[in-house]
Amino acid sequence: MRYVFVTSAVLVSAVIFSIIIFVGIQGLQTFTDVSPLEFFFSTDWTPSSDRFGAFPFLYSTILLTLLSVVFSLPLALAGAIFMAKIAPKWMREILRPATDLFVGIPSVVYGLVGLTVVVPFIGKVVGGTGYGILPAAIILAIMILPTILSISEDAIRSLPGRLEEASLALGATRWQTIWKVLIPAARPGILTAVILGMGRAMGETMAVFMVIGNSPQMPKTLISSATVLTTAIVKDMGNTTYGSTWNNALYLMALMLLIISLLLILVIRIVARRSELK
Amino acid sequence: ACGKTDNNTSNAGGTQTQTPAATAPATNAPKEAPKSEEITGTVTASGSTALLPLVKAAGEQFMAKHPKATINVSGGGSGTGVKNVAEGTSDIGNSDVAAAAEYADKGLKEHIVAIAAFALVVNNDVNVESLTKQQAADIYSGKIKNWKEVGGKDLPITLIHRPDSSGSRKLVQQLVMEKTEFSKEGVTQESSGAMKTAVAQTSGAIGYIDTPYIDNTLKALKFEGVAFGKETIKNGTYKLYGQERMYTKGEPKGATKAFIDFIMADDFQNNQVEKLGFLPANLLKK
Amino acid sequence: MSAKHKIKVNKLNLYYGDNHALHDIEMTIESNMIAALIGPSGCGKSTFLRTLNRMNDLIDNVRITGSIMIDGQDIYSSETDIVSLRKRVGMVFQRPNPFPMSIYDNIAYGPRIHGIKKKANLDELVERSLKQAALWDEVKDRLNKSALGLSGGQQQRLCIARLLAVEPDVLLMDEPTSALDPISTLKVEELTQTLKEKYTIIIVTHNMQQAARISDVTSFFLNGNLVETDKTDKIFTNPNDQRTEDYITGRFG
Amino acid sequence: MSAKHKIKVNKLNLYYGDNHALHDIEMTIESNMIAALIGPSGCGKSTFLRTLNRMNDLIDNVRITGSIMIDGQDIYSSETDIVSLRKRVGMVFQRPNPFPMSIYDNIAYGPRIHGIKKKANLDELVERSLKQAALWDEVKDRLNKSALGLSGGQQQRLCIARLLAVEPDVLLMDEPTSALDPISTLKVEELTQTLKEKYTIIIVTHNMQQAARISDVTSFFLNGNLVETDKTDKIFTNPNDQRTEDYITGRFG
Amino acid sequence: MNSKVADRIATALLWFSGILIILLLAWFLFRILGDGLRYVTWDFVTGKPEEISAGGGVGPQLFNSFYILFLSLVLSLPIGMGAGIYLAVYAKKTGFTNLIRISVEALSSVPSIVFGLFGYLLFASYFGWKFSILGGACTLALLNLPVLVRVTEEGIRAVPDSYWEASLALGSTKWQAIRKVLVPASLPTLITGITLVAGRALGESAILIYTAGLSVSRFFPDFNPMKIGETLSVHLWYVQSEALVPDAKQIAQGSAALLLIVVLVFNLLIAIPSRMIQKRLSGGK
Ligand SMILES: Nc1ncnc2c1ncn2[C@@H]1O[C@H](COP(=O)(O)OP(=O)(O)OP(=O)(O)O)[C@@H](O)[C@H]1O
Ligand SMILES: Nc1ncnc2c1ncn2[C@@H]1O[C@H](COP(=O)(O)OP(=O)(O)OP(=O)(O)O)[C@@H](O)[C@H]1O
Ligand SMILES: [Mg+2]
Ligand SMILES: [Mg+2]
Ligand SMILES: O=P([O-])([O-])[O-]
Repeated sequence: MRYVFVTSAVLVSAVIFSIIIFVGIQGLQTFTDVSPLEFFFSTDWTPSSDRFGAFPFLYSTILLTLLSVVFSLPLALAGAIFMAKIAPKWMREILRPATDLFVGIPSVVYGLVGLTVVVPFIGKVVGGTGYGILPAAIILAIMILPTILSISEDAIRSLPGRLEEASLALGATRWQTIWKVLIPAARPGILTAVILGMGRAMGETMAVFMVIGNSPQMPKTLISSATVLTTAIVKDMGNTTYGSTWNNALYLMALMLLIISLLLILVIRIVARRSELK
Repeated sequence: ACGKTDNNTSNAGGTQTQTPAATAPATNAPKEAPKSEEITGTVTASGSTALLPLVKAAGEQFMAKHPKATINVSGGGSGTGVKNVAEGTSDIGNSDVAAAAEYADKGLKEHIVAIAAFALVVNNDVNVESLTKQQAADIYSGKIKNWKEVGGKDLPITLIHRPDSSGSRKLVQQLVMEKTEFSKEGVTQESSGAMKTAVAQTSGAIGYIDTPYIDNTLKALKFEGVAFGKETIKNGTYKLYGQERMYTKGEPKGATKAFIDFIMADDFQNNQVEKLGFLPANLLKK
Repeated sequence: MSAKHKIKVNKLNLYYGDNHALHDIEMTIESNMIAALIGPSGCGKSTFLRTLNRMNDLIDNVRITGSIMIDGQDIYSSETDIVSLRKRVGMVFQRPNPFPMSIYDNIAYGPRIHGIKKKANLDELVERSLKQAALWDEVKDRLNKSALGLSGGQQQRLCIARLLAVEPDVLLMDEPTSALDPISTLKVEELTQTLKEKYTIIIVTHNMQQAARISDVTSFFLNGNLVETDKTDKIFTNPNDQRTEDYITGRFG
Repeated sequence: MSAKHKIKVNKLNLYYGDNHALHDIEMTIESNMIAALIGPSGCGKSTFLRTLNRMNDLIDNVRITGSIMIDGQDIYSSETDIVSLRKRVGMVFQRPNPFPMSIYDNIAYGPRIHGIKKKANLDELVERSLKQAALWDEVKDRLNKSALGLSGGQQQRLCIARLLAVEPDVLLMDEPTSALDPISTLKVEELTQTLKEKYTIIIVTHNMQQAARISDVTSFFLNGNLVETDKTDKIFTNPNDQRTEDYITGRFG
Repeated sequence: MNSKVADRIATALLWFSGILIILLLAWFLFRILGDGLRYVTWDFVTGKPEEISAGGGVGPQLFNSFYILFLSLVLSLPIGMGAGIYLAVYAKKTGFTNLIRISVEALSSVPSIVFGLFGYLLFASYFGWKFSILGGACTLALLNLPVLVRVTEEGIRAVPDSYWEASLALGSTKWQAIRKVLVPASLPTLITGITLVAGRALGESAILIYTAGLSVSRFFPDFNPMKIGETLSVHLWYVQSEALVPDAKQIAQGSAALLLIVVLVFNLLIAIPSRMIQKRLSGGK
């Protein structure tokens, strides 16, 4: 029986390695035609004229990811504290399944709401088409809110009750206890939540595709049409031939996504290890 | 280069025929006495969204005639169609333009099935009626940014694009832009349908779609002072049209062949194509 | 009259939902004394202790009747400010619970939340509290290291020092040595002896030897009832109640 | 000769990685006896007990030298079938650990995994085991209720019944009453007295009164060494070794 | 008394955040259901899609969603649970298990679009399956694997060691202990994990566009796994972006509402038995 289990485990490992190798080999072939300098630093993406500057996508990806976390974090953290320490039981019993449900909503549904509600709204209020990084960040912020919230809540809730008791017994108010003792103590967990949220925001494709405008340019404002790595891939993967430079460049973008995700995982591991040591 | 080995060629139509016959629940198809030339099998066609209305309609009619055949039609853009057929993931690739040079050695067979006119379209709030080729090129290259520069009211221009995979975009490149490049400003829409919706909804927007899509939610511009129509195309005064192609990998076989034959047949060409807003394939030859 | 007693408990009843955990407790405790609470597991010692600084308020469904006067003031009256009550009546727990911060920050935590910001004042307070808790010499070179790196006994004394830094006048201790080794236990016990000069201490312990060694008065609890309170000598040599005698001589529990 | 002993331990050494936890243990245990293992915390009682049914095999980095013969057969020889060894040498743990299933299924678990499928046989076995464990009357009306709904003492007897259902001949008990209240403890102690007629029982206990009450022979462990083994009466009145005497009279531990 | 004011303000703000989150979620539900629910008729749910005219349904897409979900679970559950059990029970702390653990974490962080590319090349192209239900299910199975491994491992680890020891001490083999005690006791966690995975599978689109395709079989229901198999989520995206049928927007909104209902029902359907099991396991306490 044991061997069945080992085999399963090995299989799981094999999957990730074949993905990395596969996407890696395919992606790195880009460099036979495009210099790394151009790919990573040029802002001109005109593949039909053999110009493959992917910098705008990388830039927009990072901008979008950070922006969604910035939008999401304050509310998610406040919600987590609320649920873990303040909400009465009945309210917790509404919030918990509600956030779980929101994790389960398909991303295209978020995208549709973005497209039919957020984009027109921004178009009306700010002018322009309404497409861009801003609506994408708003939608992503809502998408990752439940992720950050529930992991942070777990982190706060799983703190030993004696920390809270110790603080209250010294005459601290509830808020002082939360702010000065609980949040610092739960920091590794909260950080993990944020990183997972970032990972989700960065990897999201269809919802972003529907609202970001899809122009291969450096976004001048938050409401000018832009492209991130994932949407750049979806936009062109379907129509470029396997083995062409253009196609390889898309694999290289996938490789970049993969590497950033793996780095995020690494950060989580380091955070976890550091908090273990303490 | 693992994808496009020879098993794909055999996939085109022929070998497919047994699978559905073996597993598709026969109860759903009307029970008929098996005819000798009964057509079975699945044909997948993808690509040009400009041609999509025609292929979808043809598919429905074909399936009505052949209850055991399945025609699966989806869009994606002309580039997607050519790629899918070359890599064997579709039986037919639809395209508004000739397949790119890189597909030259892939054994693709071209079938011209219709002529499609397209037009520059604008939002209804744009009070410009006609553009010259130069004006259109300047707008799409980002040189002209406001409608007042071409005789309209003071209204910023919003460019709506199609992605690089689009045949319509290639046609605009060839027929309007020539050597100039598209501006990167503006919004890119996946398909002709989405382009239509976006132009109709965005103030000051300009786009390009095939004429079957045009209705009163947006406005088609004259090109060089000429409005589109069967006659203006035939007599060569309206320049914006493309030859719609269906590609197969090698000679079509089985259901795929039957489907293309169905579209090319006089019956469909003469009675359906124009009804669907396209022009017959042999229009220019006549 | 009543103002003479440091703590005076009147007909105190406590219910956890339907569970009647304390029955009509009556007790008085004087200043500068160590009172020990003993009794078998589950008899309500911790529950009673926690009523004295209203830590039970944190638990849902707790109902309390009766009154507890500390310095002549009813701590369960609606005017009582719980936060300042807890500042006056500090608590040490069974398992040492330092915050995951530096030693210095642990001690400075209380003063800081009560508004002391000046570095010099804090430094002085930290040093004094650690000295009072007999921990200064062991940690003075590592004040900025994490408190979690201390041994169990050191952690417990750190918690006591942290408490002393907010200058309470009553100390509640719930089995403060039960998680400690014998040597650490001894140190904490010695500490209580010096602290009682300034504080009123109430200590829950499972260890009857400990109660006998360190306390002035002892109260014996059984099933949520206070069976008797008396001078510790008396309780351990000649208790009034048969049940106390049975418990002390190990006949049950 | 050696076959006459139920269990014979020869020069047994056990290492947890670098930690030498058992030193040259030599011991013989006869059938139908209760052997008690006593000693201060960390001296290796549990470790020794768990070598007898090879539960230590589950722990990484454990190394064992020497031999243990049960019924004349070396349980650490490569031919030994661990699964059937554990069936013969059953174990009761410090904290009752019923499975999260019905009472019936808990008892039937062992017989089922050993291949008894027939309902009638199982019914009979469940009833007999529960009766042997003096639990039948308390649970006969709720056999299909979850075992987790039982009180701690009932759970512990359930675990004993579960063990009896696989018909072992040696019972290992690791502080089986330390999580129980006095009344449950008494019931389990009584149970051991009836069980010893059929089984060989080895029991680890912290409670010297308990060892004195129930065991026939007692072994005293200290720091991984077996200090002495003798008749229980002898150990508690007149031990050979000074360290045993010191421990029993409470001078350390 | 400063700190008390701060406490009060903070409490108020936190309450406000809690309520804001509920409102946000409620608004979202309201938007989706409010816009879409009126299109969700019986005909819409069971009807076949129309290619050109209005009034098409999403029956085959709904069917495909569940069919692909089912197949992907059939493929990923045994492997995922096997690996999870290995990590929880057998794995000692070695370089090998560490590697597997890292692999699982890495796999769970892979953006779904990357799975899509991989699945396209492997299944659609290299195996020559074209766009097919099976190809979609296989790729989804890869996506699900790490989640299943993790919940299995966590679930089994959460089972007290004492059950494991008790079973072995009764002379069970390891496999018997796993099958009869560990897995049943970790069932609630496993079920939660499966809900999570199912939600992801039902909602996934980027992966399926490349592997399962953008149209459906003309027969309904069609159990042939080699057929092209657009799912409801993909349909929602495709129909609104292709916008060929005149009622594309309504179909998209109706599909969104339907998807939401499916997710809701799925959560409920699974939550109830899982709670019942939980109750049974804990002896009603
Ligand atoms: N939070 C709570 N909710 C409900 N019942 C509780 C709670 N805390 C304690 N109890 C119950 O109140 C009774 C008294 O408990 P308490 O903890 O005061 O006992 P104790 O004397 O301190 O015991 P120990 O010596 O084991 O610490 C017990 O029956 C216990 O089960
Ligand atoms: N799994 C383990 N890994 C490493 N060392 C262990 C392990 N289990 C026990 N030890 C060590 O072996 C020694 C003996 O432990 P053991 O549990 O046998 O003591 P014990 O006599 O049963 O103590 P107690 O009365 O506290 O149960 C101790 O030093 C302990 O730290
Ligand atoms: Mg207590
Ligand atoms: Mg032990
Ligand atoms: O017809 P297209 O979709 O290729 O523009």
